[in-house]
Amino acid sequence: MRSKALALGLLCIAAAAGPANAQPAAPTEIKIGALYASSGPYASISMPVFDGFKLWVDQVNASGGAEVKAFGKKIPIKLIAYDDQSSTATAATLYNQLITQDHVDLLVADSGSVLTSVGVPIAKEHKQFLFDVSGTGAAFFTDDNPYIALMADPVSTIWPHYISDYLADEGAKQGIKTVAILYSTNDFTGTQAAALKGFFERDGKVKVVYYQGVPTSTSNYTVLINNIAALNPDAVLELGYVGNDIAFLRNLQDSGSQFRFVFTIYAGTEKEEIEKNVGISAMTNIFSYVPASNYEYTPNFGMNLTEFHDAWLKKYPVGSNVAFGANAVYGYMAGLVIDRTLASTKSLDQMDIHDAVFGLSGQLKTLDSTFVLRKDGAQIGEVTPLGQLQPAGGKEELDLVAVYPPDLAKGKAVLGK
Amino acid sequence: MSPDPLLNVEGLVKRFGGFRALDGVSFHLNPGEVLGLVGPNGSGKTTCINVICGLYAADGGSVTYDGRSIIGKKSHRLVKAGINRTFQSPRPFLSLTVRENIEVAAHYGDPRPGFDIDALLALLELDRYAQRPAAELYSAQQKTLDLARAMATEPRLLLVDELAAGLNPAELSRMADRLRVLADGGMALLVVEHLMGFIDKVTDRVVVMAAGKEFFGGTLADATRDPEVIRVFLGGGHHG
Amino acid sequence: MLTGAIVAGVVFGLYYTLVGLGLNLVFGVMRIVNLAHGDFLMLGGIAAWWLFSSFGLHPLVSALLVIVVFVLVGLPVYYLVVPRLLRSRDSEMLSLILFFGLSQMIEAVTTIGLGATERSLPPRLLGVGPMILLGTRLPKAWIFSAAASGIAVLLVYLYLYRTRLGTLTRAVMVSRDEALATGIDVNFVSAVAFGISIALAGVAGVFAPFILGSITPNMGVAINITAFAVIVVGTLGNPLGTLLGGIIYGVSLMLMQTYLSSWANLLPNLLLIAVLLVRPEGILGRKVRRA
Amino acid sequence: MPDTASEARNRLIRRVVLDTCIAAAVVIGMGVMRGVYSNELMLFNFVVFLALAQGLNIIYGFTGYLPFGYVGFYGAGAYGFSLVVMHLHVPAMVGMAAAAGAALVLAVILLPLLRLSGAYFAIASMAAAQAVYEIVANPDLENITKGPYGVSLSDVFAPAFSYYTALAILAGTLLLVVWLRNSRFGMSLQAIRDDSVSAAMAGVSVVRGRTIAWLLSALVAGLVGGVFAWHISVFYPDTAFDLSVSIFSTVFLLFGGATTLCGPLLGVFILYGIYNVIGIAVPQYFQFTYGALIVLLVLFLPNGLVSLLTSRGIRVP
Repeated sequence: MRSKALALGLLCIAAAAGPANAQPAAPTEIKIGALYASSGPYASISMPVFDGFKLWVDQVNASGGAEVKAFGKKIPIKLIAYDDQSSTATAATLYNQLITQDHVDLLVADSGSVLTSVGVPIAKEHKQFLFDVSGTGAAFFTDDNPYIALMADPVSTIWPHYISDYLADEGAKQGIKTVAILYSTNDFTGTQAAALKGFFERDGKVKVVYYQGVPTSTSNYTVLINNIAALNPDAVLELGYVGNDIAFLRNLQDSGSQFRFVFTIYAGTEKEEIEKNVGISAMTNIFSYVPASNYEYTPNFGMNLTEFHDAWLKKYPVGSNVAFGANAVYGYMAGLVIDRTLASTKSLDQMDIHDAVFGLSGQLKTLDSTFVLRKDGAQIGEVTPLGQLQPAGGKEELDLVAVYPPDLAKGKAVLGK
Repeated sequence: MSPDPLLNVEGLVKRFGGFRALDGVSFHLNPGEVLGLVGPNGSGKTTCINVICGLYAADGGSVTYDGRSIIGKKSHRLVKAGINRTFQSPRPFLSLTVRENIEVAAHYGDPRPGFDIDALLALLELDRYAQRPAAELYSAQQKTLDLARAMATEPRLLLVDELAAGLNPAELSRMADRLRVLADGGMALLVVEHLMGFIDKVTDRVVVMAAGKEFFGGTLADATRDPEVIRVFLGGGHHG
Repeated sequence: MLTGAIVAGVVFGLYYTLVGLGLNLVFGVMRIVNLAHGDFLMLGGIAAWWLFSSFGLHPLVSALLVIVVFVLVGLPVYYLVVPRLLRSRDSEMLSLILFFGLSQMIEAVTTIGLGATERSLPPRLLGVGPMILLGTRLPKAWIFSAAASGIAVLLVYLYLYRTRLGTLTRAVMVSRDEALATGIDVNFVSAVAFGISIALAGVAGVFAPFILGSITPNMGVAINITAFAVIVVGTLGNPLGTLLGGIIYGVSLMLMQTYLSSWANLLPNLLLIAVLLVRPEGILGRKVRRA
Repeated sequence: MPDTASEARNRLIRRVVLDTCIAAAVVIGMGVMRGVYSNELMLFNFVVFLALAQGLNIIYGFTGYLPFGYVGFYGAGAYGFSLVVMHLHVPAMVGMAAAAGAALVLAVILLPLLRLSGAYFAIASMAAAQAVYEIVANPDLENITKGPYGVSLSDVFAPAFSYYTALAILAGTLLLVVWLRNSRFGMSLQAIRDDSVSAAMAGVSVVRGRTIAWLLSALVAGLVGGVFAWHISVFYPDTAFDLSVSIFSTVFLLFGGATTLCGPLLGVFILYGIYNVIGIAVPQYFQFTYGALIVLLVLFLPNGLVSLLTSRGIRVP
């Protein structure tokens, strides 16, 4: 009661002080706080995200600023970004710094679950809305926390369902009966593996004959591949980070073992980087997710993939040490969400921002497909079609061709003998 | 010979790998007596001290102190029971002050209540350096500090390992006097030493060792006339 | 599966012998722990990547070049740091900290210069496809790396036991003070050993893309722990014991991967602790326990 | 000038008063700062490292053992806290007791490591911390530890309460160090560090002294780990067992100067202060600067900042 009275009083004073219907004075800039990791284990996913995000910021500022509905004009963006160097302790301090010292209007998390995790309770505690770019940890999204939404990456359990759908549907028809799942024991790949195992068991079409976790730091798979080969499964799914996939694909080729269906996450998601490291031949006919960086969605806002890739290459020419890939798209995508949020939010109040972000759900279509939020903030709209790295017209090139589900497919899957 | 010696060493054996550093040494020591342990380098004198004070575990034989076996007892327990030692090269606590060096020993070494640290420092002429870190002392002063640290635990048996080495004649003579005073007060001393003059001045009796065994016991004067002793010292190629 | 794991383990372990060999040589001669060893390994890998991508140099050629350059780099690093370090009160302990600092510097410079992404060499350079060894299919690159490791061990053996400088090196390993007293130029002998050690790390780095998949600036720390486990198991200070340490490590890792895969990373740690506690002198060595 | 027992006693009293005042100033200062400066987590991290550097001081400064794996106790504390809070739904204070218990149990298990010397001990303790991490983070134990998927403790989240608890832990740790610096027991530990054989010959039980120091040191890290888990409430095993926790604490301790009360405090305030100022401004060069600082420190100032004074015969509290 008292606070209401107080607020009313303040309103009266404000009304008396200024013109009757005036908005609060428009700020000279919109402060966006962000973290990135320039070194350490998460640098290789964090830097492309950050560079993608910066690309958006520069573009917006070049056009005179972001359209902010609350003030009815364009306001330049000031990006306050700190380097957490992949350390969660540092990241926690820096999230706090952005909120309490820099008083940023919008807070963007570092990429990946580990560096996002420490920001979640801090943002909630300070009632600051967190734009979670790609921290997919299931524990982040709870109904009692309105201060978070996942921008670009779907939650881990959503990712893999097209794999199991494909194998249970097309695969089973073509005689795939057994599957081996080898995963790295971390939040991201572990949850996907567990989800996949659940799907296979639920569908009952394909039998899981091998299900093993290995430490994320595993750098050689020769014996593991030999062990899997001894069980003679039709399909092999290896779920790991970039380094794992590089080692796995190299070892798989070296081992000479053949499986009818082989899946890795990053063969497609970070196709350029994997290609540089394992070569074309080790990747031919490997299945993978088709990330937004390899699939032309039709956006209703922002650049499409080709335009974005061109803009990227202009800003970060080849040789500038930043790999183009899905993470770059995610960073840009987070910018697009922020762009639309500012264009629709009633004020910079964090709950209004929450409402504005959730208001975009189902409406916003970008180069990263449709943005849909579950009510706890988890991303469920972005889809990850199953793709296959098939030889392109020229011999020395691979195309990541979406092969499943049928409505998104651009080609047909080729199963090994 | 007094009926019950303070220390009785019987057939003591200590091996390092295949090497028998002590090969069945036997001797005894009475309260108030100073026993010299002499022999060429490598004859096992220091090893003998190290076993008695609990630094090394014996591989055979017996050591009784005050009528009880002390084989296998930890060093700090033996210190509390009244056995202490000095080292060939002094080993004070370099980062502590002289006074603190003594305080540690006086606190943990269980001397009688009311033990007077200041008196001990004055007695050994260390009082002037009491507040200096031990690291700043000269070698001779550090040796004195070593002795003071041992004395702060009020030992009944003191094992003295080559105290004389590195001291000048004046310091040497003062050290000898101090050890005699201690013995006259009832302390038993086992003195390992190369300097025969020092041994002569301090000891009542000597045990001569070679190759981990004792082979002579008696006064130093007798020892110097013993042909076997002469052969060992001169023929062994090592000279003390 | 059992024979497969053992055969693969021996071959894989031979590579880890190469990884640990230099670290152990430095420890044997200088009684210091080079915590930047893994970072020199990383630099070797980066060098091979750069030489290949810029000049198309084959990694086996790069390996020879790396040896020469790294020995030359090792000498000044030694003279800048080690003699002063060895004069300090607790050089063994301080070396851990000092070289950790160096490792941070190397990682930082590499990250600033090259970014944090994975780098590798095309697998085809060392031959594609498997080789059959005792019924087990192994990558050709493994065989190459194991062979390189074998050659390195042989050369280190020949150096230590068949050359004058090697004899002096062994004298320094037995006792630095006595070697100094007999008039040996201990610093020069040690500097050469340090250079050789860095070169061995560099060569291991050249093969790293083929064994470990890729090279990243921050890979050093993990390599160090494993390398330390290998040399402790195979006797610290005895470079040739590293052969045994590497093989034991390789075989047990492969057995773990086969039968208890998610626990495989526990292995180097447990092996290290167990050996230190049960037999701190290593399988071949002398006592290091505190009195 | 001869030094007598009564002078020594007076000097001791003066020292204890001075040391306690310094400790109190730090604790009160950090308490007041919370009201002045709003980046609470940065302050909290300061408190964490102040306590950890002193905890490490207990074992390294006073006994000469440098555990590279000190973070193992911190992680054990964090998970001790989290496990009882998650599974038994007990209040946070019970969790803190569990944190202390977990660290102590780990310390007892690792007691045999004290038989190792110097670098062997340092590396073995690091391997031990890694081993604990591998166990905690193993997905096979997901039902117990949540494996690699991280811990969420939103039920007990209480930033203010946990901050003051951390301050209390810091206060206790500082008093512990004051006691060690001025007590016979602390003196006996330094005696052991200087020369364990001589220490035994002074009647000091070497094993007992080292064991107590080891347990106290582990207890501090365990409590700090527990309060960290409480304060931060969402974390992954990588966070709780981050090796840089050990490394930072070690560098702070060495930079300031071990065995003193002020050394580690200076180390944290100066270096972590620089880290937070420069680290934010020019991060890419920070790791390099830090590494270079470590190298120069070891080469030119191995006994830390305080040795600039102590080497001139001036006692630093």
